[in-house]
Amino acid sequence: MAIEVTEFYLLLSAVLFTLGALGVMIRSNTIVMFMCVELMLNAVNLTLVTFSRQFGEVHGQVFVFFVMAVAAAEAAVGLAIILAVFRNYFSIQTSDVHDLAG
Amino acid sequence: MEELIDVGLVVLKAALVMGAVLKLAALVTWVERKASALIQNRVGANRAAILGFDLAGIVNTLICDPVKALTKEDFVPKGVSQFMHSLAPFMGIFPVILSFAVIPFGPPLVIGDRIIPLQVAQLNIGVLYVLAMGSLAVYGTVLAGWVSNNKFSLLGSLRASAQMISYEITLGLSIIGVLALYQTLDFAEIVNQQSGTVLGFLPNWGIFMSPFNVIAFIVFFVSAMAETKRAPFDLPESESELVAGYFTEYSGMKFLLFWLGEFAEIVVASALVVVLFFGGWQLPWVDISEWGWQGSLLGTMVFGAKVSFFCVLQVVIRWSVPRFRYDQLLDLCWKKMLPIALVNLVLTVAFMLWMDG
Amino acid sequence: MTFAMMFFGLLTVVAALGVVFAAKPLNSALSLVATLFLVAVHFAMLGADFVAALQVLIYAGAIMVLVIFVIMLLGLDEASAVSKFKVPRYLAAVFCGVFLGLLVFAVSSEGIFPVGIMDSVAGGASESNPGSPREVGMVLLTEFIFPFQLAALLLLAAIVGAVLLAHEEKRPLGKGRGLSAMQQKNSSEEELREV
Amino acid sequence: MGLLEQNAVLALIPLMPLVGACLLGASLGGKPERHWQSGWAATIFSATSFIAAISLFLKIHGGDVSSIQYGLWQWFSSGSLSVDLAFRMDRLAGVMTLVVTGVGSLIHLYAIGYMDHDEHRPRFFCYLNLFLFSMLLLVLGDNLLVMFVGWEGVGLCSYLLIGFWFKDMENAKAGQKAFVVNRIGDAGFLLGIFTIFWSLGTFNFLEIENQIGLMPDYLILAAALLMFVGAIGKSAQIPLYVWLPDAMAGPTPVSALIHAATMVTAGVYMITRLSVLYLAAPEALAVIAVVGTATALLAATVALAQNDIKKVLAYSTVSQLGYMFMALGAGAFSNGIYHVVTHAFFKACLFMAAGSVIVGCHHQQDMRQFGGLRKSMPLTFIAYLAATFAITGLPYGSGFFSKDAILWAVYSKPIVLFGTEIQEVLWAIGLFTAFLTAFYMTRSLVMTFFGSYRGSEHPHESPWTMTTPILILAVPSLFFGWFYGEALLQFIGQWGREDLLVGHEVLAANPTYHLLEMISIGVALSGVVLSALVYGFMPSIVGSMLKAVALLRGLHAALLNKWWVDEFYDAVIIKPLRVFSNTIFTVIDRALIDGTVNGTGMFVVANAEVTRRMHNGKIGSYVMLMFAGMLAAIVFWIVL
Repeated sequence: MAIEVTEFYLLLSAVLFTLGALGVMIRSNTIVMFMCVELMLNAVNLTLVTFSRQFGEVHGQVFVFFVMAVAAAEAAVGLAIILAVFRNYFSIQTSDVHDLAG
Repeated sequence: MEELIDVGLVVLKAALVMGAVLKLAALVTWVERKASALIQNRVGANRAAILGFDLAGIVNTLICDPVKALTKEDFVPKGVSQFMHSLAPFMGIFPVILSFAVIPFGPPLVIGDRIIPLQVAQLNIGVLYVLAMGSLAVYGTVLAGWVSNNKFSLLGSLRASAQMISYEITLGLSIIGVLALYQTLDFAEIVNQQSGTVLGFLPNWGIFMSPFNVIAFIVFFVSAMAETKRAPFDLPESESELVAGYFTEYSGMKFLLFWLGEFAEIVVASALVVVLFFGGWQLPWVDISEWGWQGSLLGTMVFGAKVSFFCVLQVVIRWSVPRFRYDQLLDLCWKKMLPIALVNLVLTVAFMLWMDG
Repeated sequence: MTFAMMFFGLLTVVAALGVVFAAKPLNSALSLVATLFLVAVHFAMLGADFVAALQVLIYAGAIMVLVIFVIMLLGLDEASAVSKFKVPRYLAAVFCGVFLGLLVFAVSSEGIFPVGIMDSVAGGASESNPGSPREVGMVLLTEFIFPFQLAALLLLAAIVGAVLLAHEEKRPLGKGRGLSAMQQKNSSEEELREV
Repeated sequence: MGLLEQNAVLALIPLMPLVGACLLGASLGGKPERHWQSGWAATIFSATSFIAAISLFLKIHGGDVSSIQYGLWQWFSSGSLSVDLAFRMDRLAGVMTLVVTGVGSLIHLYAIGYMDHDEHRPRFFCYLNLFLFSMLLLVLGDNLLVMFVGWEGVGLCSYLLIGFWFKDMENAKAGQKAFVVNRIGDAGFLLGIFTIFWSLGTFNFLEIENQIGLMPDYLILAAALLMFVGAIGKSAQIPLYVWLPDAMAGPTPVSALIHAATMVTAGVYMITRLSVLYLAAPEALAVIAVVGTATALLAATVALAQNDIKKVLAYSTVSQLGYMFMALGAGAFSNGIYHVVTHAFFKACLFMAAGSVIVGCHHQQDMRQFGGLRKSMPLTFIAYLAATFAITGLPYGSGFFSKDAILWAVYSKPIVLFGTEIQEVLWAIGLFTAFLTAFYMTRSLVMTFFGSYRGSEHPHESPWTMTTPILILAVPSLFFGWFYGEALLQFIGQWGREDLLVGHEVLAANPTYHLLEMISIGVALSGVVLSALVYGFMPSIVGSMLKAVALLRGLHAALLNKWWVDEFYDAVIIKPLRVFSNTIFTVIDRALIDGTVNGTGMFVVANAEVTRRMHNGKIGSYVMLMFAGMLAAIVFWIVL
């Protein structure tokens, strides 16, 4: 029973993570890319909580807490960057922001 | 069989609470109209009557208004998603009602050997749960403003999102000290701890537990009022500036849902204040938890009375205080309430350490 | 593995698909809100009550509001599911497929990996997950007090950085597709400080 | 706790000059009208050091303790190697410390007067104090590494001070020459240190002394010879002596302090410090004796023909250092140190007197421009006379005792090189050198102070800050050997040869000794008289003789040009080295290394021209590449 639950959630988080990665790769809207990264983070969080349950330890959840803190910081800075980018390029499409193209 | 009874009881309690909250919210609308009339020295809702009885306007607000709203045209602006447009009011009221699930409204009811807690769900993270639901409430507002495709609505929802997120901080921070005193996040446990007296004569309510809890109460109450987006914090929907803010483009029952959600929020805020600071269903100086089903009944009534009091108080405040300017609103939150809440937290913890020796 | 888990798991995957494939950013965002909420439900089902509450409070309640706020502020709800550049999407899909396959094999420990994940966790200690605020808080504020403080510092730095980045110099805003410049500036800064 | 404090004073001895150097260094760029303070400050710091040294020396001299040790801290530690920054003062180090700080303080005082009106005085005194610190580190260090730091420190200070007036290209070149030549010696010294450490695993002197028996003979010989290379460089022996005469480009106090009294004797001190090592390698001792003797003779001959008063003294110093190495080579280390001490007195005195003359004659150094200065500079004359008396080895001057002891030590010990006993040859050469010494010193005395003044500027006596140190040093120059020579030899007897420790009276009873002493006195006396006759009464005879005899003319030219050693080095070493370096530069540096470097750059540029197309500015593709890399890593891990 326990193993099955763990396995199920690991698979679920694998799917979520892959979807997030796919989104980052194929979307060109920075905000959507940002959200896909959040999705990946959540997949990892799910894994952490699953293992936390499997081992009966609370450390995994503590780690999730820190991931959330980092995600919050990331959101603040990332969105501020998106704002700044928009202010300069009037767009947040990655296709429009390519000054560093080789 | 036992499980079935359990599930049935939960469903029953949920239905009961939901109905009660909605009824209470509707009642508050009546109170609002009558109280505002009283304050402004006019008569208030008195047109509709059944057999000549207008029941002081109850007929008008509780029967005629919903009927009118239901029969009105449900107007959706051009070029917006019908689905989103309909989703918004639901997302507004949904978390509000959900958050009532963890509020205990009476002492546990004992029937035979079955103990039925008068609370839909006893969570060990009750307080966090309510806060989380409160943070979800913003989506209805934001979504409504966005799908209205209307500058006034958009402005209103932008204002609302900033305001609600900001005041959520103080809402949460103000009660950390209190929660430290309770040492739990479980509402039932919190209410249980508020029996008896303190200093021999004061009821052992949250507000009397520490000299600084008055500060916490004021900050919490103000923040909760700001969360309900009502005057003096009604910037998102200020009629004189933004027509009706984020629900300008809503009509009929959807509009009523927003309206209802707002009043339900008042009820939730009042219930939270009561549970956290004013003893929940506890009657001062008397321990009613040992009284059996009579105690449960009495406790529920006490709780209702207390909640009603704070609902009325909010309505009175709403009609007495003028609206803030937007920068004043955020200043109040970030530059006054937040520091006060933090100082209060430090003071409360210091008090706890002092009490422990 | 209960029926509820399956049901909510399926919902989660559907919501995540919505995040990735929704044409409009706002729909993506709302899908993500749903996903996050559902993940919180999973957390709760796994016994991690505290983390579940935090998930809703922080992710759904704060971060996503911010995202939606920015979307609304910039008026960016143009449908643009596909990159204008011809990034070979099928290649990305192949990568992701391979990756997912690897992960699935890893989880089901079919002998591809040197150490199967499930083999290594099979001897897990208990099935009850200690996830109440008291338990998590106890560990957080004792064993992890230093990282905890560091996280606080990180957030402070993020706030300052966000304000600095979002702070607008005294020059005219572009053809603001959202709202008037003053309004945006005022609220956006206050908004970002929240996180 | 008295002992502890006493020991802490030991650290104070090198520390005071360091503090002085730091303070003076920090005051660089101060107001010119305050510059006069710098000299006094430096003098006070070195005098404090001297007083501290006396207090500790009395402790040892009284026999309370045989040595004083004080460790500051662990310098570094690596594996089994652990080196402490520690000091140790035994009898030998005590004597050296007293000489260094005592003579050093006097020279500081002298420099106040000498460097008056120089606009860079603070820098000068900063270097001077820094030198004192390095020298004390060298003397007091309780292990080879601390000594090496001091060794390099004095080299550095020597370089800085020789080139003190670096605006003159000649001075800067002289400084560089000293530095480069010293580096050759230092390399040998360092290799010697490595050899010892490799074999014994320690740098500590005491441990080296205790464990020397564990060292295989060939390593002992190698270490001894390598260390001797260091001594050759530092103490200006053949073939590395060429820097010392050029070093006279520095200010005269520097010549007196560094290039006469202290630094150049560091080699002697070092070999004495490691006497156990050298006693175990008689072949090395023989080499030292031969090198010392050869140096003494060569330098003395060159000194005969020099006209620059400082050059005369410089070659005289090289020659005297040769004597010291003769003593070391004969295994009479204490006699070497004895000569170091007396030499410090009279040579410092001579240099300072010469400096006084130079200042008095308005920076004229050519002896042909002097003459009759005894009237205008009586105090300087007295001191120069006394010091000359001492160095010529006339009876009962301090040089007489120390030099005769060396000659006797050489004569009385069989020195075997390649199976031949050569001690008598060495003795004879030493004796001849003594004659030469008497000759050229008297020559310089006569040319400077007697006769009539030949210069154009009006000479004048120097200020008291200059004459006082000279006169003070003149006293031990005359009387040190007479009163304290025996005591000193007994005091540091553990580094001496037992057969020499019996005392002067016992030795005098030996007829051979007596005879040799008489010969020595006669030789010295004849040198003085001959020189005085030639230069005092018949100055023209030299010129006419040179004209008359072609052989003498050639010899004189050779001497005047220092046997063309510098030219020889230039042709044999420097020029080929230049050519070789140039070849290396064009072939290896330009073509190979530069080509590689530039080629790398061009390769990167060419590469980037291709790979930059990967940076297309599309974040999605970056992410995809990253993801692909991650996948590749995972697959690689699995396949592994």
